[in-house]
Amino acid sequence: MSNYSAKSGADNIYQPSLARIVRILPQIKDHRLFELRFEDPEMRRSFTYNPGQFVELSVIGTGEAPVSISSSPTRPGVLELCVRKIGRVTEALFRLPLNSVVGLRGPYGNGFPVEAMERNNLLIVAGGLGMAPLRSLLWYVLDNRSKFKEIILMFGAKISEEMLFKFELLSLLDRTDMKCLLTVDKDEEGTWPVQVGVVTRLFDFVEIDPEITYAIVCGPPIMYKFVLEKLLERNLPKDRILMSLERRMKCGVGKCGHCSVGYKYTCIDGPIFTYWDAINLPEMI
Amino acid sequence: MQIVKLPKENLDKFVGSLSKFGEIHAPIKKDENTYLFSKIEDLSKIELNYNRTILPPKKYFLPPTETIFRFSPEKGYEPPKDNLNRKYVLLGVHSCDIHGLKILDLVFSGTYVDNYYFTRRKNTSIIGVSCIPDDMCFCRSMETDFVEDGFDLFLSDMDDSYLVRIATSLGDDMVRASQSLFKEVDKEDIAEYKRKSNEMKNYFKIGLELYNLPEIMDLEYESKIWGEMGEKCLSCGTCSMVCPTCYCYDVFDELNLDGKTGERRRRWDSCLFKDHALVAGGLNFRKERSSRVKNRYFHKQRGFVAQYGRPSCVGCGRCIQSCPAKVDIVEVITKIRSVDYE
Amino acid sequence: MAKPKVGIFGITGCAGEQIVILNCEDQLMDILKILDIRSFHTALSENDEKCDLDIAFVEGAVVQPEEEILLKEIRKRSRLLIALGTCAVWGGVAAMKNEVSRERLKDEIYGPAGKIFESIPAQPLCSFVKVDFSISGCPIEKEQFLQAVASLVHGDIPILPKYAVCTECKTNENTCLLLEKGGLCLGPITVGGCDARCLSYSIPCSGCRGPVEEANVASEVEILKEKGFTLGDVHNQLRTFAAPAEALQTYFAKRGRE
Amino acid sequence: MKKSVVVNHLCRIEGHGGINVAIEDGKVARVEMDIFEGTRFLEALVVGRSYNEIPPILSRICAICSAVHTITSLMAVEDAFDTKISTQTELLRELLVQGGNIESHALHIFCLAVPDFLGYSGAFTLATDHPEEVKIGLGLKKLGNTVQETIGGRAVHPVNAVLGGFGKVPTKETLLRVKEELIKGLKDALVAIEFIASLEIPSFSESPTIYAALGSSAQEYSLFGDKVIFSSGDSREIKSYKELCNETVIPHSHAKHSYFKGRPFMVGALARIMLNGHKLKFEAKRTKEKLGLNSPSENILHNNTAQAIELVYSLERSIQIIDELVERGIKDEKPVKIKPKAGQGTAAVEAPRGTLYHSYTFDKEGRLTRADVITPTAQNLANIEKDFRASAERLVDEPEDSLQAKLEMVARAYDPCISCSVHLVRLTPKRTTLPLR
Ligand SMILES: Cc1cc2nc3c(=O)[nH]c(=O)nc-3n(C[C@H](O)[C@H](O)[C@H](O)COP(=O)(O)OP(=O)(O)OC[C@H]3O[C@@H](n4cnc5c(N)ncnc54)[C@H](O)[C@@H]3O)c2cc1C
Ligand code: SF4
Ligand code: SF4
Ligand code: SF4
Repeated sequence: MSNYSAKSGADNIYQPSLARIVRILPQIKDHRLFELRFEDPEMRRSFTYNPGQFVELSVIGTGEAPVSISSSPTRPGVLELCVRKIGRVTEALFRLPLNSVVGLRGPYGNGFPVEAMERNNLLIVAGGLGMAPLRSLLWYVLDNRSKFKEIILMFGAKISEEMLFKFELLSLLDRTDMKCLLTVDKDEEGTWPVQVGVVTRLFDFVEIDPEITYAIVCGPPIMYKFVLEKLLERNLPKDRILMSLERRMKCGVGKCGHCSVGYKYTCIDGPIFTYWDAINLPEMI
Repeated sequence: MQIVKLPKENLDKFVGSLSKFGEIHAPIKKDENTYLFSKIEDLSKIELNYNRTILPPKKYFLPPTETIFRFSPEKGYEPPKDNLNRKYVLLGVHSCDIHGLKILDLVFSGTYVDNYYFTRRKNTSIIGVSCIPDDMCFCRSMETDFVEDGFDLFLSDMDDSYLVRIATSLGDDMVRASQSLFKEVDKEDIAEYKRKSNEMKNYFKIGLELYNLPEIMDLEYESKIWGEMGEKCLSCGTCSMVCPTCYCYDVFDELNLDGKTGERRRRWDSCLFKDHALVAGGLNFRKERSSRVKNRYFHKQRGFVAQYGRPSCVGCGRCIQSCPAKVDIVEVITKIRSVDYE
Repeated sequence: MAKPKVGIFGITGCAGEQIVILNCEDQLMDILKILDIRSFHTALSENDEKCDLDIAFVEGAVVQPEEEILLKEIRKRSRLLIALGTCAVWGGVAAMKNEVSRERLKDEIYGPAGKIFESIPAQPLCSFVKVDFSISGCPIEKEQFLQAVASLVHGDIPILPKYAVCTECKTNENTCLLLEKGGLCLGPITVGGCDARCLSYSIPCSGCRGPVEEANVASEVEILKEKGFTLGDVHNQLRTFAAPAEALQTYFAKRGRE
Repeated sequence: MKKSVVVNHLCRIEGHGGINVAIEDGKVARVEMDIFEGTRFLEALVVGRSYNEIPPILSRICAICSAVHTITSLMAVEDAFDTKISTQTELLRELLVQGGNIESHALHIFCLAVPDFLGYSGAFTLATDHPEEVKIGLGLKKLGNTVQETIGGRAVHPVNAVLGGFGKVPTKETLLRVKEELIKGLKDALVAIEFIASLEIPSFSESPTIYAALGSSAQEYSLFGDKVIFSSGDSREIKSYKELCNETVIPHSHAKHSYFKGRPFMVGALARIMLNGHKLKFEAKRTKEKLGLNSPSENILHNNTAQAIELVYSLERSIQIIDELVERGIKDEKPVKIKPKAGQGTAAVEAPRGTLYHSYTFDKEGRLTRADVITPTAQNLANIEKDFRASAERLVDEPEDSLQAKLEMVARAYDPCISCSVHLVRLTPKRTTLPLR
């Protein structure tokens, strides 16, 4: 049909660009932070993203997987991905030596509504690998500190050895322009300097003004249940609770159907959804 | 819209003339009751009086499996250069299937345009043909028994001739290239066309009511029907393969024997498959077969409506005909709508 | 990267998988370039029986106590153990009547001479050892084997389709033998990957690749009964290639209780 | 002085077998051929099954000759029910069997036996020094598979050959394409024959032998026949196969052996060439002359030579069959309907390794009450031991490893297919570990 215009090869939405792994920082067990740099200088300049967006990462020969961007767009030049080794693609990624080349496409997803969030208090609640997308947001808001009111981070890990970005986050404890609450479920050796207990206990230490607060939640499915309870208790409007959700994804661009939930696609309508969206989408959480 | 008349005795000549516009594909008879779209080498094989083809025309635009990239560690990912640009003429497409393509167009366009799909779409001209519904068609209730656009020409069967609607400039070129084969439409033709058109509704044996359906589906989210269908469904994927509007696909990398280079391929997938919503670490968002059957119907009759303003079912009856377990979309929806069914 | 050390072993079966490997005539030389084949008794005289292996491909079912020991030895020396073929993955044809005593069968075929050897009901490899990956089929499909080899060499566990034969049958646009011709077709519950081979010859699927994950056996049986097949015939067909499979065992157990 | 040769696992044959020869004081004290193949009881397991289920299950006896198992099984069922099949089906079936013969012989000659004659450990190592020959060998093997795939729908365990005919009859175009390949293959084969002709065939294994094969009054060499003929001049009906292969359990050999009139006999390519070779024509005939098998041979190592001749024959015959099919006009026939009844059916076909018998008894619903499958390897076993003994006696003075290599050559020359020997089983009771395969 002549009335359709097709995109040229360069606009191929599935085309990964090559990027080099320039640094590998082991985090906790089975988690590593990969620092990537596009091979094409033009891509390096033009690749911009919002906190909360993700990329499709290809390990050549193995396959593709969606991964959140963990670095902040306020710190251009590097792209950091924090990956957990859990299946084929991630295992293959962990086998790659430094300086290997991988494929990247994106950024995809809606990302956090950072503009709408300006002039508000932010309550960031993370559990486990949920910190990966939230780290991007965290550094974004800290680098744009003046645009936001109070900033609270709550992050929980099972034990100290399992806390992602531990040293980076511990260094935030000294900051006076934010409240950083880090907790571990268990501290058998008694060496953990701050809070002990599940994340939800951290709510005891904070005041929340529901009128001007955005809560941002990301963590394992079980965490949502309890954190949401707390947030609703504090009267937070359902459409100001933001969550980053995970689904199976193949294309990342709303075609392959895998991440569809009800009438939304996690990849293009999400992965950031409000709690209100979630209640209206069966099976969402 | 311009409408001309093609006497049936001129059909073969006309179709023959279309090869200038691309490789001709049309329905042929495969077996007693089965048809498929196939490349036509012998015009006499074309079967324009058919109920439905096993696979819908989507196979031409989103093939069951295709290579989207070739890769190597050195060069990265390169799209294959071959035959996306071949020209096709797809003859004999039913109204419902044209609607099916229009639905796929919605999905494959948007912010991200799938150029594999749209390049093929651009290179294929569509010639529709009218049909008589059989006992599994319910296109009327899905509002797809008539089609306004999405084709170049549309042939309406008038027994001795076809009335040919010309919808695009390309369609016009096709007609003009064999002008002498066509005649003007006269008064009698108009009367006959109206008569046939009025008769149409009498042919439908089944149908479903769309009014308020999304809300009813929401209300019946927990209906026991899903469990019942889950017991019957085999997760064989047949319904998704044959559906003109199902578009889920899987992507996988296939390596060559050097263990380095290979191809990234995609292939039709189905939300009825167990691992459709499985994520790494073993969490499955639709573990039960019942939740997967439910998902299929919800996505078509509820989710798609919210997203694009119409259901993604065109009433072609393919899934009804080919589901081995007789999971029947009309029956399911009818039960859901029924006041007595609880 | 060093070539992976590989062993290709046969337990009891028809040697079909090994023949399929040898039937990769066009690829054999390439396979040798990427695999260090240390053991392949059907094709090589010099076999290393002791070395550690990266990958062991094992064909055939276990039907004798000694084979269990042999299998465990292979497992011990191999990093990955891949079950090749329906016998290895599901038990195969030899397992179709595991409920019948082996003593009786021995007697029927060998008479008194049979007394001297032991025989156990045919079992798939996974009844005895951990199996890292399975490639089913009676025999396996060449393409799947080659795909798997390429993935393994790359360091990945292979991925093969898990969907049913129907899926491929439909994408190939075959006339449905079950619905249109009333054939006893196990396509809806048999795992695909053969590109619906039999169906493209108008032969109903006999289930030679074993059941799909979560096979809905009960529904399939209902469908076939409605088509006029006797329960006995349907059950026989179900038992032919993969009787020990969990989905079938569960079905038969439930049926037995009814 | 004691010497013994124990080959735990005989390599480069299908299935699992071993040799056990003991030499004491310069005399051969013991000769055994062990079979370790686990037994699958397929004949017993199919009892009670409906007639149409039998062929696909029993083709699983053996992968390498699955085509001929399938065809023989179909013929036996059809024999029981007096089903008449069309000439087209007969021709297509024969083509399938010829394809199997091409594949099997090419595999055996180039991958399994030739390495022996030249002292290589297998085709993989042979390929480094003789890449051309191996390439031709693999090409021919592939061609055999192409024929089997085209007709049978699959190279191993064909799916398309069914009772009464074929699921889908191949089109003329497909057959003509295969014919092109066959013509090319024949050319290649004739080149490879030069290579085979250059091999020196040792004579240590010569020993008086009775040969058996299917025969008929037809003027053409064939893998089919209506009776069994022997080099002793005897002949028997196929139906009385039991009496030809009266299997005896012999204590020392740990397996059932076949004897005819109390003497072991040999089946296979060599037997066929010896008995029917005079009927060969064209290139096959010339090949026979070239390879020196015109006069009677009692050397089993000539079986490889005979296979080479048959390879040429099967290629030529396949081309002929395709011509005949095309000439007759290919009809899109549906399989003939089967009407089951009570009775017995028996069929025999020449498999690559020799005569294969399937015999079934059915009740009136067409359910199987008894199945009997006699494979060529089962028939050859007694003869293998006979040849071992003869060879070992000549080779008593050889060092153990060369003795072992030579005995292995004898065993391999038979191309024994142990996985298909449903009647062969290792009967050593106490072994706890099996030799590796
Ligand atoms: C929006 C989004 C952001 C994510 N961010 C991160 C992150 O920052 N760090 C991280 O470690 N993980 C992240 N994940 C999860 C990550 O995508 C999966 O762990 C990964 O796909 C596993 O791939 P695999 O091949 O190693 O696992 P396998 O289990 O072998 O997966 C096989 C294939 O299934 C699909 N698949 C499996 N699991 C998932 C899944 N959870 N989500 C989507 N597709 C899946 C993929 O296509 C994958 O290639 C994210 C997922 C989503 C959807
Ligand atoms: S066709 Fe029927 S049985 Fe198969 S997946 Fe669809 S609903 Fe289930
Ligand atoms: S859901 Fe069924 S009836 Fe509707 S378009 Fe798809 S195949 Fe046709
Ligand atoms: S013929 Fe068999 S495999 Fe094919 S669609 Fe029908 S039921 Fe499925």
